[in-house]
Amino acid sequence: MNAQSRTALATALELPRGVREPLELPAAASKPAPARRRLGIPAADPLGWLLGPALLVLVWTVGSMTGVIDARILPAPWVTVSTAIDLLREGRLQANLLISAWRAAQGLAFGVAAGVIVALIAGLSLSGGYVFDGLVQVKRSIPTLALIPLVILWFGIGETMKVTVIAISVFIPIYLNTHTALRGIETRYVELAETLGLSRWAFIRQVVLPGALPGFLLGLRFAVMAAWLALVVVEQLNATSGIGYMINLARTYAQSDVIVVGLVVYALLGLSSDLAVRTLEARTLTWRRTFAK
Amino acid sequence: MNAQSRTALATALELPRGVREPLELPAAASKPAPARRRLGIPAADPLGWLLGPALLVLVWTVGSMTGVIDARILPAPWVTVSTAIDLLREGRLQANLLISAWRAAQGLAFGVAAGVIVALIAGLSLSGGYVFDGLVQVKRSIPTLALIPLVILWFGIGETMKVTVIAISVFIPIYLNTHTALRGIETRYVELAETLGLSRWAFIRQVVLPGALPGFLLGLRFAVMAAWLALVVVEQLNATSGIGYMINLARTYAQSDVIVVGLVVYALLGLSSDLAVRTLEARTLTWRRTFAK
Amino acid sequence: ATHEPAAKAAALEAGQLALDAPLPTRVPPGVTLAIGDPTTEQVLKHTGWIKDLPFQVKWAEITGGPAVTEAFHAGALDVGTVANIPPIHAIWVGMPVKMIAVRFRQDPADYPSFQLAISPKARINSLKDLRGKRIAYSPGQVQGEIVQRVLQSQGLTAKDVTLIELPSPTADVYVNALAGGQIDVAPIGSGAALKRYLDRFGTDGAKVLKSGVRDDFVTMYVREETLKDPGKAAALAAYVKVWGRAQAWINSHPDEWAQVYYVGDQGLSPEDARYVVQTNGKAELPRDWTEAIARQQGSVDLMAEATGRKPFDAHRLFDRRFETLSADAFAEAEGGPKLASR
Amino acid sequence: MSPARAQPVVRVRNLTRRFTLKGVLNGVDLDIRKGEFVALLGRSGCGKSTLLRALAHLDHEATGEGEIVVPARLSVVFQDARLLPWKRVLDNVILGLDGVDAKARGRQALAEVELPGREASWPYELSGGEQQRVALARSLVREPELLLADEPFGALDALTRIRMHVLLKRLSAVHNPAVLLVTHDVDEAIELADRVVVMDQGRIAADIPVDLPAQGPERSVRFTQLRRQLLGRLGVEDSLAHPDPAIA
Amino acid sequence: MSPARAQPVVRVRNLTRRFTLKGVLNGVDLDIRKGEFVALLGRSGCGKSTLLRALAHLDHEATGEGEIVVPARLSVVFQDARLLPWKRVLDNVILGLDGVDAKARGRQALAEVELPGREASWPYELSGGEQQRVALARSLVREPELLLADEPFGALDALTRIRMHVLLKRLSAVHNPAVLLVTHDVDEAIELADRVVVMDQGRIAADIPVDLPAQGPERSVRFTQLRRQLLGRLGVEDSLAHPDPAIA
Ligand SMILES: Nc1ncnc2c1ncn2[C@@H]1O[C@H](COP(=O)(O)OP(=O)(O)OP(=O)(O)O)[C@@H](O)[C@H]1O
Ligand SMILES: Nc1ncnc2c1ncn2[C@@H]1O[C@H](COP(=O)(O)OP(=O)(O)OP(=O)(O)O)[C@@H](O)[C@H]1O
Ligand SMILES: [Mg+2]
Ligand SMILES: [Mg+2]
Repeated sequence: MNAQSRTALATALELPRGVREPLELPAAASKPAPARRRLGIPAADPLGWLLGPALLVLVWTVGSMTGVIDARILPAPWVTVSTAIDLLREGRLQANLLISAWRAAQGLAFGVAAGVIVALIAGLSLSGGYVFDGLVQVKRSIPTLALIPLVILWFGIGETMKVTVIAISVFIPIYLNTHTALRGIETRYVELAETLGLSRWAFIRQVVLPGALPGFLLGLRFAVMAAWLALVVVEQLNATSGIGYMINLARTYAQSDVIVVGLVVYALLGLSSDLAVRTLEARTLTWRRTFAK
Repeated sequence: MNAQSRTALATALELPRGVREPLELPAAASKPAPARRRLGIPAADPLGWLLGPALLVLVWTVGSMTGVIDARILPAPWVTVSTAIDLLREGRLQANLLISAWRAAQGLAFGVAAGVIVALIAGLSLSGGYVFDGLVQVKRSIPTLALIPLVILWFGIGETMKVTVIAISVFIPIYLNTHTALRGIETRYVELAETLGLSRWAFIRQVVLPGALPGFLLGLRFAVMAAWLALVVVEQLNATSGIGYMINLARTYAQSDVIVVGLVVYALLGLSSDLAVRTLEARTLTWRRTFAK
Repeated sequence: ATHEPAAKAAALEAGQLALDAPLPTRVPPGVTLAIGDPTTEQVLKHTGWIKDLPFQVKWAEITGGPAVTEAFHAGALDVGTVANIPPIHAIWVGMPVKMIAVRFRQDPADYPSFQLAISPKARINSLKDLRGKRIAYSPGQVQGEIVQRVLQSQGLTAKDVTLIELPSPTADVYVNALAGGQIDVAPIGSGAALKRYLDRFGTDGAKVLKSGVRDDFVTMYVREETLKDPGKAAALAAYVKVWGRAQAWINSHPDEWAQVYYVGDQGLSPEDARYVVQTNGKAELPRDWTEAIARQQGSVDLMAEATGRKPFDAHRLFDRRFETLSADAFAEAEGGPKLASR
Repeated sequence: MSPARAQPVVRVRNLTRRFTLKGVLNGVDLDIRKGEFVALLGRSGCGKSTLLRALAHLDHEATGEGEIVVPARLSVVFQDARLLPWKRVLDNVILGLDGVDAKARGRQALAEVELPGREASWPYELSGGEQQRVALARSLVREPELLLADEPFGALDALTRIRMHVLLKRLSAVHNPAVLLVTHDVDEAIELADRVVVMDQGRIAADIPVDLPAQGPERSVRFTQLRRQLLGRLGVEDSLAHPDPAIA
Repeated sequence: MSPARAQPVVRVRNLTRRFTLKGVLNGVDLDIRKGEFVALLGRSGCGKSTLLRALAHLDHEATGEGEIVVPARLSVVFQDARLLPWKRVLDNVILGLDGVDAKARGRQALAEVELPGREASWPYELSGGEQQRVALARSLVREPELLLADEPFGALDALTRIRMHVLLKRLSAVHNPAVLLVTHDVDEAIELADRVVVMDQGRIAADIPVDLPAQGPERSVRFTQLRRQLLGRLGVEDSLAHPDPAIA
């Protein structure tokens, strides 16, 4: 008699392994083999990713309490909280956040639109690819900081400049991910579209955009973060407000408590906007059957 | 009689459309319909992407010659070339480049290795995902500049610190792209691996890594650029050499000609390292049948 | 060797040197200082004096207040060289520091560190025209203090002009913002950048005005923690003397200095280099810090008002045990003892 | 089913195709008239799909030459069902169709392939045979002048297959398209086609008109003859031809 | 081919599976003994693949219950060929095998499915039937105790199909695995199997042993009987059962 593997499946097949089967089969049970190894992983707990940040906060707290972490460099969590409360009470935090969020949103909107359009042009036509692809590489290999003087010249030092710089930072990951994703659409589907006589526009709408969506969404995750991070750069320039300005100012004055509040706010912003994109991902990519959703 | 489409195919089917057919079919030729529209695009000229940068140089040259571009702000190409020659003759450019390249290469190596390993841990196990995924999000939402004080604290102000900062910048895109790609591997293949009884290690080597390769390679394109760009930041800190240091120094003295040489070098570095990754891509992804290779 | 903040601090308790104890004169073997002072480093290397230092040095290319503060925090740096503002901020963020050397300029009115660059598009002919103009302002940097003092000198307040917050880690930002007419006035360091600005945009009407504000205060400062280490304290005493000699050498070798540092190390053209050295003027090391303390008190009060911090007595910023060390070495090298204080 | 004796709508002359070194088509000549139903038989890997792809102008990868004339409105049922995974079933069927009645037509086509009510399913929710039928519906709904079908019934059970045969015959009679059907089922070929073409060595090795009497015992005799002839062409000897010795 | 009268190696009791709302398996009971060859017939979409996936512990998406006992060393031929696109043919075949002789065994398996010399091809360079045969080779090379095959011959021409039947029979005789073969070809089922099982309404609707006499005219008579019986179970009436009226 061969090695046997047995599983009795409860209503939810994702029940943890090792649950006792309701039915017993004496003869077969005498030599039960381990259940076939599952290489795919079960659906993740939607809040599971909070574990990492929670651990981080724990380490921070314990480190601060035991003095392992030097409070002058990294103020303790409770100091951070009380600083944050002070800032909130003064109204500075909210005001800065609101202004920054508005800048980021505008830059994001323009950057995403431009990124997708240019990716389509460069991805769907040979000549578009020739013109734009190299240019984008040139652009993205030049440090933004070094571009600031030129940007100031062309776009001034007002809001336009700030939104433009954010949009440029957003553009790159959107372009690159969308472009790569759409060039990676399987030939099978392109052939199908050809035989169905799809117009170019229908092809873009029905095949290219949905097919490139996973790549675009990954680009969006980078882009959202890029928008927030660009604030730190642009809010050095002719700004008297904004979360980036707050951090910069605190840095010049070496106010580590304010800096840490800024960083925590950044972390929260990053986590929540990333969560938003991932939720969008889960909603729009229901058709995908992949290793782990 | 219906509309007819005719094509006569020369040895290379990629011949431009509109080439005259060798054979004539009088009756059918009376009402020739346009050849079926090809939605996929033919293989691109491997040097085609040079067109965009070439156009850029052209605009720059013409703009400088006609005075549309203010030479005081953006020096003319020939000035840039002669400055570059001077810098080369003095040996400054090569020396700086070499040092920077060594830093970038080390950072890249560590960052890529860490990115892939953590992506595997977080992607292939639930608990790994819980621990790392949120942490990486936190990390990537915090501005590198704001992290510098902590990095200095932990890694000093020497080379270790510089390589670490570069590695951290490299880590993020490698992690995120690899992680997303491997979670996006089609269930079909995971199931196949399960029924073949692949060990976890064989599963990683035979299914996960090659399946996630396209995503990893896109991550690598970001990572290589991130390594170069991080130089500008780290070479502000206790550096007396390097291409980033050279640009920073020139900015202090407002030497726009040297700055532009630096930016051109950056563009060339960016283009050539991106080209290297793409060549790698073309070599390793021969098995892919996609919209455009 | 200086990378062990907490542990070292504890270990020091035992053999610590009191902050008012006389400075030890002998440097024990094995002492290392991490020094962020690139110019002196160049002089010492060029002259070979570097071999005579009675201690080990780890040179660091770290300049500017925030970077030095960060490196101090990390215990990665012992000596910082900055303008007078960063030590004040250090006190405010709870990091006690002391200045161990002070440098002024001879004829500060003729050789200002910073001057006010005027945009070609701004109709400004003298400081009297500043009212209502857009002025680049970088809080926390010495450029910010200069702007405030200029306004003060003209009887203006921040409300009478438009202060545009624009930090200038590098000169090109201000130059381009001025050229593009985004701002009307910006303090730019005298030297290559300013020369370049005038060369390029002078024909369009770009000008430079002297600020009339003294901005020649350069200081060397250290953490009190460093001073409590007897070995390091002794090394510091030795270093400020060498530093004084180096300042004198720069004063007396302008052409050589231009060649060695600005051409050789910083990559300027010989012409630019000579210009920079010329506009830098001559250093002067005061043998008496009373004036320096008074000026520093003014800065403390001004910054306290600007940032809402508590003012403090500027005396606590100075370690007067070092007061004469550098100045005497300087004077000796300059050729005989001459009293430099006024 | 009665092919008009008109100009052929499909005209292939001396078609050659090769992949890198390997020649797959070595001079194929083929005519199909309007309304004519041609079945294409051949060994696995003999080049049937390659020929279909050439007719549909899809062989961007191969090199070769020859003359191809096909109607502009052609429709392909691929050997794999090739549904867009990101479109629900109905949207896959009406892909690229416009007009107000597209949805209604799509729904009807789905009903005809016996998948009523599956409009909102995702492709991954379908069984293999169901996917194949959606692909069939997608081709039929656009009423092509030329239908190129690459084993469209391969994954269907006997009953469903018969129903699909009936459907295809009915639609052919209405819209009168030229049809080129690749199949491995000799009986299916004889049952459906006006002409059966056998490929071998990259050429058309046999071109056999299906001249079945309408009814009666003669029909059955001719059917058996034809099957034997075709199986012979495919290399299957009589003794192997059918597991059922009654037929051999 | 002679099933040992031993303990069944596959034991399924009261297996139910549903997708969201739709019940697909409604209480399947099935035993397969060591060395027994069982063919599974059923309408398109009746749940054959679902049953196979349940046996292979692959139905992570469905919900349901019931008891399943299968040997640990099982091997699946999926309905789609499911070759890893990034592995060349030989590497696909020997995927997960180790040992020095893996390559040699893989090469031999490829030769057996009539694809000698295609070791270094990429999957996309294969025709539909060639891909299917590579998948078959991949399953056979690991000599499983239970072979689950989901229409493994669907894309093969008559001759190749017959050769594959011979191969499968030969290998079965040597290694004596339990086999569950999904097919739509009733003749194939009778020809290969010891027992034919028909699914309907999510249950085993018929379980018919194939008791063909070894040779002679009785064999042919029984064959025809069995075919008629099975087709009847599948809903195909006699008059429709075969396009060739000689058989009906
Ligand atoms: N892209 C390709 N590159 C190289 N060889 C190819 C390619 N596509 C097909 N071939 C080869 O060309 C031959 C013909 O393939 P084709 O798909 O036309 O066969 P087929 O007659 O459709 O077979 P089947 O009935 O198995 O589907 C096969 O031997 C196949 O391996
Ligand atoms: N993931 C799924 N979600 C929802 N319904 C599904 C899913 N997979 C299969 N089904 C449905 O379950 C039923 C049985 O599917 P299954 O694949 O088992 O059929 P089958 O018998 O293999 O058919 P075929 O012969 O056409 O391959 C079908 O109606 C199918 O639409
Ligand atoms: Mg084929
Ligand atoms: Mg199935």
